Amino acid sequence: MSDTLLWYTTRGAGAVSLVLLTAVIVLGILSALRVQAAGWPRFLTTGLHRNLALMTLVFLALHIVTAVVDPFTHLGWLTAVVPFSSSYRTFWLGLGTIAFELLLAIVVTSLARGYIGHAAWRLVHWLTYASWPIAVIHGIGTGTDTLSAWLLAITVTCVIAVVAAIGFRVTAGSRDPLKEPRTNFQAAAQRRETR
Amino acid sequence: MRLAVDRIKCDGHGQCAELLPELIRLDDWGYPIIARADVPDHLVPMAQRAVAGCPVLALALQQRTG
Amino acid sequence: MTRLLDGRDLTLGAEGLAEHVERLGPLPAAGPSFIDVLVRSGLSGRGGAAYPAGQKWRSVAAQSNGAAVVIVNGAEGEPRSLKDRLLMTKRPHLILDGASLAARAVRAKHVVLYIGEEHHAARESMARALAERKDEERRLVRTVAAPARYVAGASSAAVHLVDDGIATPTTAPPSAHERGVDGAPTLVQNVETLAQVALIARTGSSTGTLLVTVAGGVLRPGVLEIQAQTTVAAAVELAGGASEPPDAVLLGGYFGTWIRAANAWGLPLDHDTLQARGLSLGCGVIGVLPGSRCVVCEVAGIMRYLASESSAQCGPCFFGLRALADACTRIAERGTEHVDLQRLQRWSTEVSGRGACHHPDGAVMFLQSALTTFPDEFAGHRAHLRRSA
Amino acid sequence: MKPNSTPLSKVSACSQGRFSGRVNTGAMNGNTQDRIRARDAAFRLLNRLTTGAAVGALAGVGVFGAVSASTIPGITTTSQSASTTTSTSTGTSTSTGLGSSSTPVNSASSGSGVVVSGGT
Repeated sequence: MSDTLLWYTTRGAGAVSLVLLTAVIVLGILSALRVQAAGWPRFLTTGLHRNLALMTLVFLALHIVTAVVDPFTHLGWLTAVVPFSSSYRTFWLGLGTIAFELLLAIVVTSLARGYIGHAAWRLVHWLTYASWPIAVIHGIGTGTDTLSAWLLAITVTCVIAVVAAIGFRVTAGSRDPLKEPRTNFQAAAQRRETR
Repeated sequence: MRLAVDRIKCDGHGQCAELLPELIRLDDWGYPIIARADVPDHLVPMAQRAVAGCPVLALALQQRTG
Repeated sequence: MTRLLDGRDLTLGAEGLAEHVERLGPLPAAGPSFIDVLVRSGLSGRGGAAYPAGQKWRSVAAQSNGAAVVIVNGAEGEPRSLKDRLLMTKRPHLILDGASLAARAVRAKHVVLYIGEEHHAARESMARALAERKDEERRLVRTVAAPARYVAGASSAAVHLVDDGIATPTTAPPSAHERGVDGAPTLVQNVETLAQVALIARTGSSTGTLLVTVAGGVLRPGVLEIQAQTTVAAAVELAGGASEPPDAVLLGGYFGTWIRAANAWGLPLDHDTLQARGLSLGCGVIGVLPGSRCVVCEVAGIMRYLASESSAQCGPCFFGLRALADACTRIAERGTEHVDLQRLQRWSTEVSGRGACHHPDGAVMFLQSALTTFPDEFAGHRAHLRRSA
Repeated sequence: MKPNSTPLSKVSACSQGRFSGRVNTGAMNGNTQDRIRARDAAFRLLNRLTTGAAVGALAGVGVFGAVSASTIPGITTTSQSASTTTSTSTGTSTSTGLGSSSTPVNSASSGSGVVVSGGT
């Protein structure tokens, strides 16, 4: 395979991974919002969220493998594991490694959710809100043609989608109908210092 | 195998009823009513999918003596 | 036969340790072998569930490896019940004797006095009595205030409060006797039960008496110590008789059952006999509803209270009891519509048994007993011209 | 109605107004057979969307790769044949014949057909 094909595949897979990750985040938020429609039960949103998350990992692997084996940038396997260990664009590439490892943690804990329990899973899942921005900045910083229109356009679209979804999630508040009454009751049923 | 809901963890997502309509329906407030606790063998795979699908892991599949 | 309230007059203050020992003798030295005596006595719990005390101790002792915990349950969250407070303020040493016997029998490492936060007199009386006890007993005991909520008296709520400071029931299993305070097997026992145990340890057999609170339309409402099998009519007479001819009796407090007055008079007051008839004496409240009061409005008021006492942890209980209370209130205030009665039936079946604790089950049992005992009153209820107070 | 006799309900029984119930309007209340059909249809849709997304993603790698090739001026490449077809290094030939899943991947992210109803 010629070097440039590798290099273009890395860039293509990177962009696709970003789009997929964005879709995963939006679907995750829609799941939390318990979105439902005719012919679209809630488990469909969650199922798609899960399938696309695994798909993101596949294309991310493609992105990383083609980047590492590309002789033009001679990164070496360490780059993919240890952040900021590459000579080429150290900082920006380091961000990519971090985003990747955060995503790995999120996916592993999601697959092991039955064993680690809901609370632990939920804690790690919050890392998504760190992993995604880091991935976006990695994409912008590492992209040699950072100002190329197509990558910028994709990135901006993805940012808008996620920011909108987060905005909607925050304004909607908790979907657990018992959250507020439960908090009120617990305030009244708490231990007070006995005289 | 027997289906059991942890009522305190359950927060009315409703996915279990969507995934296992044969055994679970929702009450007027969106919380699961288990029509029949013991799961016939042919429904065990789908029951496992409902257990894994519960967003807060409130549904459990126990051995019959559970 | 020695009874719980024997000894000094109840209008005086609490009985001190000296007078207690002089009257009943010192606390008998009884270890785990005492559990067999308790089982033979047939004593049933007086907290409301009427679970045989001996068996409860046995199951905790079986799991205990010397680190068990005893919770002395004096929460008494039942609004109309006064018996636990009476015992705590008048005969505290009977309760502390029972607690010590329990601690030794189940090899507990500490004892918690769990007393209602609003029962100030009871807390002070128990604190004074505790100060009189021997050091090695006192060392084991600490006092915790039970929040004034209906569910706070449930054993899992008591354990949860002692552990994490919040008196909300938790999902069972595990139940308290398997994994309670700090994960240790925990015996949660009502104060009256422990007082009965203190007498059983001395006489070898049950006193055969029980404390009841007669409430509502009677001339002298209050706590009575009656011989088991005493009839409801006799108990009401002891409480000064009905202030006006009653229609209905609520037996067992808010998780109890409604009975038409005519059918209630002859009922024998004894946990096991009533249970055999599908009735329950619960925490011993005998509520006499004066004939002038409308049972439907009374039920609606109590259902509103029970709905607001849901700890809002389980959807079916929180929303279900509200929906039932709403429907009862509509019937009480605007007269019965057939759809309301249908909904009461459907929601009752949907709510019962679908909570982590027994709060929804008790409330539905209370409502269903009213619906089956007073079908005509509910079916034909009309809004009162002038809303009774 | 003589008000003086003591009621059994707790005197301070809260009488704050009506409790507003939250009634579930989800599609879950149809009969069981309909709900079973709805579930199975939803799974088929899930599989179609997932495969569509996979194909779209693969195509995306090719498209984005090609686009980035054409927009980089002056990079001397050993092989000039920056292929514009959607074949990619992973070798799976993805002919664009899959007309049916014509909706590109990002349609999944926009969740076409998804109406946000949420609880009341």
